Amino acid sequence: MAGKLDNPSLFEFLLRMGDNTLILGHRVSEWCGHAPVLEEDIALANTALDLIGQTQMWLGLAGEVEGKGRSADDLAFLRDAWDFRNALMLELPNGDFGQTLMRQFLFDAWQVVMLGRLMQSTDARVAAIAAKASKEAAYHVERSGHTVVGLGDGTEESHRRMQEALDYLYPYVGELFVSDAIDTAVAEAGIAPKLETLREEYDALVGRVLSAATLSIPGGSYVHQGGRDGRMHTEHLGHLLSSMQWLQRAYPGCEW
Amino acid sequence: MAGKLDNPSLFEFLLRMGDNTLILGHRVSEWCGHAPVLEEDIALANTALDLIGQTQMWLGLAGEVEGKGRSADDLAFLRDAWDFRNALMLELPNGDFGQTLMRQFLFDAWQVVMLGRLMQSTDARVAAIAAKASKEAAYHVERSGHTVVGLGDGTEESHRRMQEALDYLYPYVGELFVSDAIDTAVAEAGIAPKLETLREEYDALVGRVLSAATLSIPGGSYVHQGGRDGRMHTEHLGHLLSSMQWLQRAYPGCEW
Amino acid sequence: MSDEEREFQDKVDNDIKIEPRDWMPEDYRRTLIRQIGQHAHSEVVGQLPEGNWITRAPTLERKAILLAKVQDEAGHGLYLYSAAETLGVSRDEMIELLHEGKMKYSSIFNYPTLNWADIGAVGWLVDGAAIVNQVALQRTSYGPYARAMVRICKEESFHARQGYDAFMKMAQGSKEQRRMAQDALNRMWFPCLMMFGPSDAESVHGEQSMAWKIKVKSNDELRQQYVDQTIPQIDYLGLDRPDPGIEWNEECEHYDFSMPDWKEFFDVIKGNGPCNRDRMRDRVAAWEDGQWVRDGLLAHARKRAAQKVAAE
Amino acid sequence: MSDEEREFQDKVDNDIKIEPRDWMPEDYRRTLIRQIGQHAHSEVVGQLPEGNWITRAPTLERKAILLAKVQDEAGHGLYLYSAAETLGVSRDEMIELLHEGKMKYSSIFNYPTLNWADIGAVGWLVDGAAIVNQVALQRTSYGPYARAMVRICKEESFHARQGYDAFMKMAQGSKEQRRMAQDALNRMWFPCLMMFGPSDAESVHGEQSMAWKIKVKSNDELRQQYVDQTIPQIDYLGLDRPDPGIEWNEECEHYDFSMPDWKEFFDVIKGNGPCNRDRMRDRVAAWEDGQWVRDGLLAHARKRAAQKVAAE
Repeated sequence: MAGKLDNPSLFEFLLRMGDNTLILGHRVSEWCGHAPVLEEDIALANTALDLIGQTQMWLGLAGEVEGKGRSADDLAFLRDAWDFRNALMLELPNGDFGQTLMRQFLFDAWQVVMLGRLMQSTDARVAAIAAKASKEAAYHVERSGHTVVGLGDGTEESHRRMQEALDYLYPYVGELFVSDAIDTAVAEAGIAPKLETLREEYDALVGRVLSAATLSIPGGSYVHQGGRDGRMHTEHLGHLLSSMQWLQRAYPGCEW
Repeated sequence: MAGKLDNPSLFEFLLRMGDNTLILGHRVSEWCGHAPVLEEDIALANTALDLIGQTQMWLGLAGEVEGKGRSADDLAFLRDAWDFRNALMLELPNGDFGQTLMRQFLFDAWQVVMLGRLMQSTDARVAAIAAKASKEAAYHVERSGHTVVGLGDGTEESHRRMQEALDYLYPYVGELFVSDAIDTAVAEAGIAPKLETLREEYDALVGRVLSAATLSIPGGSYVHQGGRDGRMHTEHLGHLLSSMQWLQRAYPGCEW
Repeated sequence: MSDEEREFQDKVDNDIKIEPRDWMPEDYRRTLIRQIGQHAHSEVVGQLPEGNWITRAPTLERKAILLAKVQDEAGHGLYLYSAAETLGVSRDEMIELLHEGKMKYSSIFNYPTLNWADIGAVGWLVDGAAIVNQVALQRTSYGPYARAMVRICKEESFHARQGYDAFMKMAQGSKEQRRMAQDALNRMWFPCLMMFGPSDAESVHGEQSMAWKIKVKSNDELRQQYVDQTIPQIDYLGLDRPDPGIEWNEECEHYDFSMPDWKEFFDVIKGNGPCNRDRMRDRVAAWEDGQWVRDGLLAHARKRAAQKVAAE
Repeated sequence: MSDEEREFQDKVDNDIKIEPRDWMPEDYRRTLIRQIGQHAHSEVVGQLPEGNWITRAPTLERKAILLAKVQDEAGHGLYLYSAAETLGVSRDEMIELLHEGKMKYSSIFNYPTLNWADIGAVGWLVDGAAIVNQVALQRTSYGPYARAMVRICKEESFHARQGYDAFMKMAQGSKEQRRMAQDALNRMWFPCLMMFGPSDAESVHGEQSMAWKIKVKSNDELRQQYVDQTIPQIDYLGLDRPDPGIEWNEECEHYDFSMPDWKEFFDVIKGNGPCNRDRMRDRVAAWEDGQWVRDGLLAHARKRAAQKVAAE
């Protein structure tokens, strides 16, 4: 089954998974020491840590599949913006704590559905990573969902801020459900689900939480795209990379 | 006269001059498109432009004096934080517009006094750069001083913000007047004035403007140091460099 | 048609400039305010995509060139606001309308600058497209606008040349630089074609504006002119053409080319471009954060004026 | 001395832990609150210099290790606030006192992290110094504090080993990495020596704290112990010693070393350290920006509780 797929497509798919966690992990790590309460500092560091761990697995496998001897670190620290394949939502600046948690929830919900399916992948390596990551994702979505509910159904101000965050972020969600040729090829090889098929479960989960949070999904059907295929990232990614990759760029070829 | 001085000391002196203008020019350029009024967008871009022009001259000469074939660009884009020799004040984040203009004024006033003396340098190359730069500095100090007066003696809020900016920045001013062995050597060779001798003229100029601005110089004698000798920069410089040097670090050896 | 209207149209037809104190139709005035204001806003918002790379300019010289360019653009904004003000609207009013989403700026600035070659492309392709528009507008019927265009065109041509020069360095540079150049060209091409507006068939304000010589050439004419001048430049750089539909048409002696995706164009205008939110958030924040500065300077100026009066 | 005081001191002298419900002198309580609170604040503020490099960690593994470390530190902050709360002060009260400048945190965090080797140095040298203090404090007389120390020491020792490992990579790496390591060592050395406080002769709280076993060893004893254990590690890395005054003293079987500049120490404590302003600005901003979050979560919890009561 998986044999029918050419390696470049699998490589691209793995980048999409790994860049999602890499970039979101980075954004979350920017919070270090600046959370509203100590318990959240711990939770955010923990989330970032899990995401970086998942990145090591996805990009590690990507490098293997590519077969050019690139390590997970090479892929993380030595590609420029156009070669990144994360969904746009994940590279947006953190905004306030509410926006950070709203994004986390919108992504965690996707991860938990996606990883659940990937555990059935015809590629055993993909299935194994998914199995490990899905435990973390289940914990993340519970926590971020809980916080979204608490803040959505909190004070007037916290409700307003969470609704604004949702309005801002929701047009970026659709990108996670649009299959292009790569996604289709990977789905046909049984390696991953067709992204469109995740939507129902996702909408149910997200709908449940947002409703408990007394928040409304904004109207409008426009979907921002361009991250997962690298066609057009936002201006924010380049700045993120200039921090993230600084040492590897300034002192190439060192061991750290 | 200048012959008595070893090149490394002259090199260090030139870095101190050039890094001041490089780093401040960079900070000012961060304002692009974000000033309170269009006229200030123009003025800030113009200031940054002049400072970058001065940087080209100072660091160009520094590279020449060093004699290792490093260009002004090499010095600007390929040194790490510890090799920078700018005064700490200039690498601090911009803060609000008031803080940016207050710093500009506190530096412009020093520049105008310093460059006036450097026009008498025994080193003709230094004197020539100073002559060119001092015209710009005279314009800058007039403009920034004018703005400091306008905002200091404006509304209650603008007064408060300017006083806060002054309180924050003033402990960094002293660094510009403390000679170390390098400064002393350069002064003894007649290349530059002894920094301590600038203080009287500086205090008179700054005192005049701050008094018109109805602002008070804060008490306390503590002086933040460590930038001009590179002993201890702030954490902000590294982040500034990760932006500024990104392309040269990521794509070494290219022509742009 | 009233006598006033007839007299006005006669002047326009005979290429006599309309000046601020002259009588003019209300719609002419409104259309001009919209058009000049939008142009002014574009200069201001246009600082942002370039500002995005000022802090990462790769050499001191490139940084200086870029700073000088954005300084010029802010200056263009000033001339244009002044030209619009001669029509009886203040700069602050126009800025407020922009921030409320009731006035527009050029949609091209809702596209991101993603690599350094984009900065060259903004000078070469974007300013290049602007110039095609603006050269035509030097003959526009409203005097202050026409004169602003003359001044602006000179500086813009300089920017376009500098942009092409910077872009050429990339196109003829390392493999990665060449890739940046091609990427920039591919991304910018269609948005630049959009700068001329929808096809004449669908253009809303076209006909009346032409009659009033607020507009001097049609959208499609200008677009064709731009394509014809730009393709040889692309070829000269040795880059791939950004549109497989581009081909020299012997018959009409123009390049054939594909139209941009007009759905995308209208999406961006409606606020769904890649950077609309960021651009407006930045501008509104700059304006709001700067309120205390404007208030402070104004209060000081008033104190000064009062002291002067008291001293007299 | 009252009976209560005598009984209390007897327990202390016999190494019987004082527990929250036991009687204790007001000064003992106050001193403990100050000391435990300061320690808790240090864990929280201590996230900032490390956070400064989390976004620039050079490999995924280093980033993960650093994230795990700051997570632990925030956890230590939690234990310690809890321990202090057993003395009748709330976490929020202590945070408020910190933000008003009425409580301190360890001065070491007022020094910047300027290169990547600093991150190794924070683990090795700073946590190393903290451990020397904390190992002694495992025997402190106040039960909750002593137990928190046991738990914290385990994790800190792990951090110190990881820090040394990261530092070794730098010391044994490229020329530039080695330079970073030496630079970090030189900058951090004296501030680390300051972590043990002024010389016993000048220490304000020393004697009474020793009698109460809030303090178990003197500042100078602890500092000497730290120097003695650290110099061989420096030598092993092949780095230059950061103080020319360091020399093995055969006679007393300890290293001689230079004292730090105590004027600098008191300057930093007074708020003039390189990062005091930044650290407090960051923490206060985090707290203030987070007010709506704490309020929102609290309001939600109350609604939930009310619903639960109503349902019963």
